[in-house]
Amino acid sequence: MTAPASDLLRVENLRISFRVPSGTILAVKDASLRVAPGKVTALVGESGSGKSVISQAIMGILPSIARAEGRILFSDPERPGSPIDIVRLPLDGREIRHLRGRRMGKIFQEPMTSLSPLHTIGDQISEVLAIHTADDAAERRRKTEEMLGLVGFQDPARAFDMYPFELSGGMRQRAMIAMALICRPALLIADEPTTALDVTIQAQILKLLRDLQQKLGMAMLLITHDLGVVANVADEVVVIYRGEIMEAGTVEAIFRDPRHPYLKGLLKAVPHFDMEPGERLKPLRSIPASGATLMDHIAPAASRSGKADAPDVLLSVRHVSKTFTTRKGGLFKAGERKRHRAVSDVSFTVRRGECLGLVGESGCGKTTLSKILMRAITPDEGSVILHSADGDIDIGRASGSDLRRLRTRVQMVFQDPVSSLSPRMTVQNILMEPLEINGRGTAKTRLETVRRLLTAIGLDETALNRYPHAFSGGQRQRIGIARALALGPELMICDEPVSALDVSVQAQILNLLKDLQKDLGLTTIFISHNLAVVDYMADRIAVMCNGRIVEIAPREVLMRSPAHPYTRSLLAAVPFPDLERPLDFDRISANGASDTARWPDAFRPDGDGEGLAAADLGNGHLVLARSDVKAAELVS
Amino acid sequence: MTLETVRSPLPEPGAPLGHYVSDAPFDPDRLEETTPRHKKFARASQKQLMWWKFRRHKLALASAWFLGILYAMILVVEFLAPYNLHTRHMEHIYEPPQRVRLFHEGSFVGPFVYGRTMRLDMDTLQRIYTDNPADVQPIRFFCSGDSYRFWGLKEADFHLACPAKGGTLFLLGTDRLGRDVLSRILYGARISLTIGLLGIAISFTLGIVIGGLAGYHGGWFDLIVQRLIEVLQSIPSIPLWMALAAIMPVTWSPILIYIGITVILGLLDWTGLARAVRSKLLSLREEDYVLAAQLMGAGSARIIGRHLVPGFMSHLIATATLAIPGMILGETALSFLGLGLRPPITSWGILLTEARSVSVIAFYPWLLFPTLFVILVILAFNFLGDGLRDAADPYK
Amino acid sequence: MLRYILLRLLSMIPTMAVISMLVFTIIELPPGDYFESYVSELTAMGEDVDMAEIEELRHQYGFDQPPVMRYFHWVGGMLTGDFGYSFEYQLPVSEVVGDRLWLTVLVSFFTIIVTWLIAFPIGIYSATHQYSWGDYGLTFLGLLGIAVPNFMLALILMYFANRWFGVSIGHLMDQKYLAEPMSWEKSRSILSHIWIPVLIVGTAGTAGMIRRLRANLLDELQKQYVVTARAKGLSPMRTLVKYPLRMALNFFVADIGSILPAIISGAEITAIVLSLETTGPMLVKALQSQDMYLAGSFLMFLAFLTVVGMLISDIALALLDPRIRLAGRSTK
Amino acid sequence: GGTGFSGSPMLDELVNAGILPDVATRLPEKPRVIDLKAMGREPGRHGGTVRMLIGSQKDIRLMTINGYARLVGYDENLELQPDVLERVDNEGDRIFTFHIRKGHRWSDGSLLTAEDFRYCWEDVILNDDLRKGGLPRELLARDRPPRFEIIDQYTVRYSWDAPNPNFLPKLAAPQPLVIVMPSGYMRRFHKSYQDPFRLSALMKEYRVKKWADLHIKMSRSYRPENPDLPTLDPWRNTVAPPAEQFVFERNPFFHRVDENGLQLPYVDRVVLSLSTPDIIAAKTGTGEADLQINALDFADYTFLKDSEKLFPVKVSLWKRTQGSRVALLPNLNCADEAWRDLLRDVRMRRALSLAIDRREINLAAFYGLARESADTVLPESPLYRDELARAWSAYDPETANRLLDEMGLTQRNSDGIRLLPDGRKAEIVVETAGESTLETDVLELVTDHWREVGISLFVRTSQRDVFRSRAMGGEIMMSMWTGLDNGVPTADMNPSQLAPTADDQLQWPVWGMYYLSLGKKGKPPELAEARRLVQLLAEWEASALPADRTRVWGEMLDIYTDQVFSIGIVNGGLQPMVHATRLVNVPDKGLFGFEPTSYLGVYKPDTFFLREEG
Ligand SMILES: Nc1ncnc2c1ncn2[C@@H]1O[C@H](COP(=O)(O)OP(=O)(O)OP(=O)(O)O)[C@@H](O)[C@H]1O
Ligand SMILES: Nc1ncnc2c1ncn2[C@@H]1O[C@H](COP(=O)(O)OP(=O)(O)OP(=O)(O)O)[C@@H](O)[C@H]1O
Ligand SMILES: [Mg+2]
Ligand SMILES: [Mg+2]
Ligand code: NI
Repeated sequence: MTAPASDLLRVENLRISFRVPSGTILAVKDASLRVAPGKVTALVGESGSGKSVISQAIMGILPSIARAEGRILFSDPERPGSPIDIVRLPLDGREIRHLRGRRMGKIFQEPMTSLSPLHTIGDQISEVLAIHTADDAAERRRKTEEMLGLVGFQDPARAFDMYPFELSGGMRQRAMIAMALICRPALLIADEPTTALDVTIQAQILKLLRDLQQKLGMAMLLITHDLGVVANVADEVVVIYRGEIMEAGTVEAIFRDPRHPYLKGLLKAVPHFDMEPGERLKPLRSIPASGATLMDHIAPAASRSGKADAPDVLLSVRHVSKTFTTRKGGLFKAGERKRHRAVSDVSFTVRRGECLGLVGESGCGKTTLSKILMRAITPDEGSVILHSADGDIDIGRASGSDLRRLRTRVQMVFQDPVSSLSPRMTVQNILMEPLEINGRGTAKTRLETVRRLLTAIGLDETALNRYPHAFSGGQRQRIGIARALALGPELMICDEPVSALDVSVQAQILNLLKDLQKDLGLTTIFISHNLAVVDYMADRIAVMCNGRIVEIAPREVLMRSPAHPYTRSLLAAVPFPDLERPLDFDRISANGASDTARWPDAFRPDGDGEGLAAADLGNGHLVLARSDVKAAELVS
Repeated sequence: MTLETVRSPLPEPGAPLGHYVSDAPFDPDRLEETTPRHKKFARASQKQLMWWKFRRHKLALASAWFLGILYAMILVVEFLAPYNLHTRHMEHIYEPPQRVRLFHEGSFVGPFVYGRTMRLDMDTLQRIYTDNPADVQPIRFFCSGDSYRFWGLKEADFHLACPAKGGTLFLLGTDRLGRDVLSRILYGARISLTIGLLGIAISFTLGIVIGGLAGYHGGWFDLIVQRLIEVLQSIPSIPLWMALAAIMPVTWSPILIYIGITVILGLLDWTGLARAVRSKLLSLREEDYVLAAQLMGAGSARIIGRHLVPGFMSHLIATATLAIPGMILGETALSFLGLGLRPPITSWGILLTEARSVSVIAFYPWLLFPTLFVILVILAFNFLGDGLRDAADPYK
Repeated sequence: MLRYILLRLLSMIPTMAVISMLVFTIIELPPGDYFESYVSELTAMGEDVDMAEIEELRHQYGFDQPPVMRYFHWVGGMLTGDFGYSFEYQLPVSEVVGDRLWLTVLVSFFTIIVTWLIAFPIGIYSATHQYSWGDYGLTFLGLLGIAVPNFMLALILMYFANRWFGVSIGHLMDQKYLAEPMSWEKSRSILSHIWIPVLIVGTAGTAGMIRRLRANLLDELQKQYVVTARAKGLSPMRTLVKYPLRMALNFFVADIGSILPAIISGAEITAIVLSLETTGPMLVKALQSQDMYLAGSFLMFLAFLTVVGMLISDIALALLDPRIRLAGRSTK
Repeated sequence: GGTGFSGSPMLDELVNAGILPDVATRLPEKPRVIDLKAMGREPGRHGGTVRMLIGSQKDIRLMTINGYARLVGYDENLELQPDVLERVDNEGDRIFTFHIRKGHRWSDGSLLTAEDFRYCWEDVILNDDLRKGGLPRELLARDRPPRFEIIDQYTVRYSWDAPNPNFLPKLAAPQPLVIVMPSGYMRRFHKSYQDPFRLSALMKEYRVKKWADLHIKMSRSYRPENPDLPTLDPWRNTVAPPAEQFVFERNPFFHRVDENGLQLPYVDRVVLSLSTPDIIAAKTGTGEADLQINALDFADYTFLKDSEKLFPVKVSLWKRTQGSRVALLPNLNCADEAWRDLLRDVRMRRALSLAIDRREINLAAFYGLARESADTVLPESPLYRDELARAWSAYDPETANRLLDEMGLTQRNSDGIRLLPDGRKAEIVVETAGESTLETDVLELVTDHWREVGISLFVRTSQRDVFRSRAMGGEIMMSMWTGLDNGVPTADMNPSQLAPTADDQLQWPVWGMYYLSLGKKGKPPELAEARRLVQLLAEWEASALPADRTRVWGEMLDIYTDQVFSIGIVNGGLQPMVHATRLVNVPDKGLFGFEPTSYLGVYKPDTFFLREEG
């Protein structure tokens, strides 16, 4: 291959600072990097290190309080020879607008808030075409649906008319991807493009990106902390730490010859499947406050004393189902409503002090299920019971003091950290709020608690008086976790709690959670796409597909000998941060692993989706299969 | 396979990327350097932060000062006004404003006005005032003039400024009974700047609480509240005023009646705001952070007050500042229908109502001065609102 | 949604019933009745009144009956399309309104259009150019409109329009066209007069709209989805109109309900001062002289429009924001 | 034509088309000739349109009042003259013989004959359905109705046994007693003449329930709402209400001519445009009215005068005829007993009157151009005497204080306000309709004046609609209203305004009601002086000699002013009158009032004419 004449994108000595009431924050310090045409440059680094800010600067969409210095040169292959310095282009002027969307696409880190809630995703995606092409409406729709199909929507025509709030986190992210790709840009800036995607879809998306890259010569600036993804797709890697470039090189150089202590630490902090039981992750830095001291501070010992005689099973879920009807465009087209079964006949139990991992394809109903457990959504049928020493609480029916007990005992970390934080409250108020609501402590002790929580998640006190929007994605996610911990709950439902965290901070947080579990018997339901993380955290793992739990088993059992075809394909799609174990993109089917048609007969539901039951394979290993098939046959 | 370390992470254009490693000192446990200023901000309470932000909006700050001074002034109107509210000057009916001068025939005298002579044009029946340059009337300061009862309690006659002995001082002219317009405006501020706000307070509280509950809870509660709003909105204000004016007890003093009407109007005026709040909350309540708060066990009051209403603050502030002129001038409409305040009470609305004729516009435009004050107050409230909005805006 | 609309339509019946009682009470509240005010008006003009005749009229219209009976009589009449009789005009209520109705609609319509045409661009400008000279200047102008009472503005405009442009004072057209059928000249005359009321009534509303729009827009402009739209290459103006503006319209749509009745009732006081041939002054006069059937029917008509307007506003709200579930309760 | 009469060119077309007869036929054999030169005016020409502004639809009655075509009417000197009638023979105010002009026609061309009088008398006035309240008071002498006789087609006679001095003045009143109707037209609405089927069809058409209502509605001549109703007035209405503009066209059969034989009125058309009362002055000032006096206030004068510079209008000042421009009326029927007793004490009323500084009020509100006076007749009246105007109307706070002290109101509180015997503060609540700033201003001044004598005054505004009933109920303590309606009476005019005779007299509504209802309602006067006034009124009604009447008037005026039943403030208030400079013959000076001048009526607007332009 001959070396290309020039770089597509060159960022030279970029400095970005924010003017905040308390002074200026220097978020990026003299960063330089490049993206070669048709190549992938990965930008990795700690949460809050300035990755997103750099990507915003490249698109010229920094917030108004930010100031960029340096040069960002973009050489459009369409017009060779005249690099454009984006820093110097007028804000929202014609030139930059011409580039945005058409020549440069951006996948935003937080897909929920990045989409307008008032417009269908089809509308928002096809708008890019409307701006940059001369296509008519029908053509735009066709192209959009095609793109939606490519990013893994099973029913693109239906998806076209859905509103963002009707989509699962992963689906929104895919809509975002579709939006960025629809005009086939020369440069794609992908800010954590696959955090909300399960590994199979992630693999599918990565494949799509690679195909485009090969076919159209699209270059990509990939921001991610999933080193597995980096290893699989990147050509060059840039490592950034606190706004400064620490190490840069080809992917080989980085993975085979990491030199900077930061990069070495990062690579060490990655959870992997072959960890010893009880082995801890090694974060870059240790957290000053251990789980025990934190919790003691949060929940006085007295309230935990009843633990001994508490029932063993904490939560039992019985035959829970939930169906959504999506609204279709107009007012009066009642006939066109579509129904979608998000959760169907799910039963399981959670034992006190264990961590139940919940994995499954994007859009399979994990979030919906967790919201049912929290009584944020009322299930159509089924019951959820929280067992505790002072009496059981039927979550569906609780009211009055039961409800209040429930609210203090069960907490949730939301999948989308931005939208779950009140935009007009400072971090201090956000973290203080649960304590205030439940009358914990005095104003002074509350503040102390808040400070400890902040330290525990790796933020310092300057964060106290800032608003959520002024944080990086990972920082926000940690704030969400801190808030959930504030009350010292018995059960914590974590919906993708570490998806936006780089491995080292992730290790920090995971260790914290583990400590809490060990020392205080905190029970968690841990939803994640990152199977390695689940493997590290969970005692048992449940696998969901199309609204059902298809397999549930203790961790080792599930990881070593998965029974269900879906579980198997999931495990097969895990990318490893190891250049020796590349993903086999060709094996990844277009329709994902949840396509029942590809499953063996024993697992396939009959025509009307019925006829399946949980088969017990022993050792607490249950798998959903046809009721007429013997358990033994399933292990094959 | 190892590559040579290069000095820069950025190779020449098109060149292959070497292996760059930063040689800056690295300590993962080192904290971000924090300036004392950062620390101060981190430790401050939210109120303090808002105040600091508010302070940066110079115009808002100025407005706040202006309003503060104005409200302080209405406490001591008796002292500030050169004349009493009812002092008449039969020889000075419809006298145009007197200009304050400093120099008389080229020599400095200090602030003074020229005396005036009046001539009645018998044909047009117009009073024509001419400055009499021989009659220099120096303004006296901290002087004794009309005697008054301070707050109806203490007898006094101390004034900030008074006319020269035997002279006059009509800085904004006089009205049809020869009363000093400036003094009347000052006294009028007392009513105009206080009672109306009472009505706003009532209607805002009701509007936010009822609209908030309806929007947040929805369902039957909303349905019923909406019907109530429909009923209340169906009755235009004019018949309502008329009916109210008719049933107010005869024995109430005019001021009491005025307060009564204001309160009742406040009690009825919340509907528009309630609908706006409700509509906004109907959409805001679907946000995840509301769910998050619910899951923490927050009650309706907290969710509405701490999470939802702040998201609507800008609108509320704008509406409130816009409601103020309505309340100050509301009585002009009442007076128009013959239902308003009556002497001896004076408010800006009354002063404007009295100026309600083409003759005033054509011949006595200084009677329109109260409008100037209304404008100033309204501008001040609006800029104050802007400042508050910005202070509450997390993006600023 | 259809079910919701049906429910709302049904709920109009009790609402209107309650409103009718309220309207009746309000009209009855001031002491005396039409005949009382009629007599006093005549005597004030120095005329003689034949009290026996008055008593007879009283009897004829049931004013000697208890109010409850009269209420049912009135409501019953309205249900059968008989809106009663205007004492003042000595005509059935349905015939009194005449030309005034469409003139009112014309004025209000113009006013609303002008208000929007001015307020929207300015509101958007003020929000996007916060604290620019333009923002300050336009805010100032707008507030001027609010700060000067309408009647004062009316007088001032009337006076100067006459002095400078020779426009005759008040009214919607030159007097000579009053009794004439519509013609080119007449419509020209109407156009040359209508701007005054439109300006006067418009100013107050415009400023309110500008300020509110600005406030709501400022809140939305910083949202992430706006950044997304910009990242697509959408021009600032189109971004603004498609995304934040639609969000910011919430308050505006919530208020649609009151526009409908406002179109008919018009700005009464301005109309009185300007002596416009609209329905507003007629309503006020009817109320003052206690011409109860006329006033009552008028108020009921306004109430009906309010109720319908609220329904329209709610439907529009649901169209505007798909997240809004009107019938639904909040998730708990 | 050969007869020497000429009609307006406006009607020429109709005459030529044969729709209208020529002017000689249209006029009575002996038209009433107005000698303009003798009046000091200028004979004019036909044509043109005069614009006037009205504040309410009801004000089309101004055309009946200003048109002032009456059977008999006052002239400018307030002397009675036959007008529609050719001659009236009056025998001792008992027997009145009316001679109709031969060939006099209604505006529809039908002849005015004795039948029209008979129809009105027998079929309307005596009809029980049509007149529920019985005969009008003015048709009764010692409670007995007259005898009506038709002498011949052109002569009718009304005769009473006792004198009825009310009869002719009432016929000449601005709102005249109706004793003649266009029978030819009205018959179709009368049960006795119309067949029931057609009648009920008409009732349906005009949406009335009873035939009597139909007849009343169609025959209303004072407010000419029925454009079809034949009239004798100079102009007839052509527009049915509701409307924004009323066009009155000349009555082709009007009975007056000028000395040159031109049929009056000169002006072809009078257009009344409806406007908000508030802007009538402004509109007048911009030349939008050709003749305007109603709805103008003295306060507008400067503005109007100023507009003379810009528009071809002329502004002059007339004099109002009210006994007092504004007066304070203590309610002697007040429900509050303590106050009632005080107000009935003449010393109280005198003291209150003496305490008012009328000079200041005159200066403030009238540039000193009005007359400070008690509420009594004006110098223009032959009954005027100086001492009447001066009675208790000087500014004399000492005497006032002395009188109040004498009454025992010697206690005062710390503010210097006197205390009533029952310990309450002496606070008088004055009710006003508050329709003009004049009233509020005057009250504000009076408040200060009265405080000097230890009485505090509070103002309450209420709709004037409720005044009468509230006063009747005794809820009003004192009210502000205008003084005597007719400030320029002659002895021949009824003095009833000085005695408790009506329920709208706010100083004694209950006593007035007693008189009005012939003792059925209300209470008889409880003050000797008030009783004496009623008695004197009866004497006047029974009198046949002018000298007697003058004496009665004099005595009544003495009692009324001496007793201060009404606290007058200033009278002879000025009234701006605006007319286009083109409009000729409008007097520069005049008396303005409803009674007795019938607004412009006695100045004969039919003789005003528009000078040719250019
Ligand atoms: N609007 C803002 N105002 C103030 N500070 C900001 C703002 N946006 C970002 N920052 C700060 O800039 C730094 C870099 O943020 P950035 O979003 O680029 O992090 P990131 O590398 O993308 O992290 P993550 O992986 O967690 O998303 C953070 O410390 C953050 O607090
Ligand atoms: N409010 C809603 N209205 C309609 N459909 C909805 C709604 N919420 C969720 N769904 C649908 O329910 C299904 C499950 O969604 P859910 O959010 O539970 O998925 P998930 O397992 O959390 O996926 P992900 O991993 O992508 O977040 C999706 O197909 C989604 O489209
Ligand atoms: Mg980021
Ligand atoms: Mg999810
Ligand atoms: Ni190597």
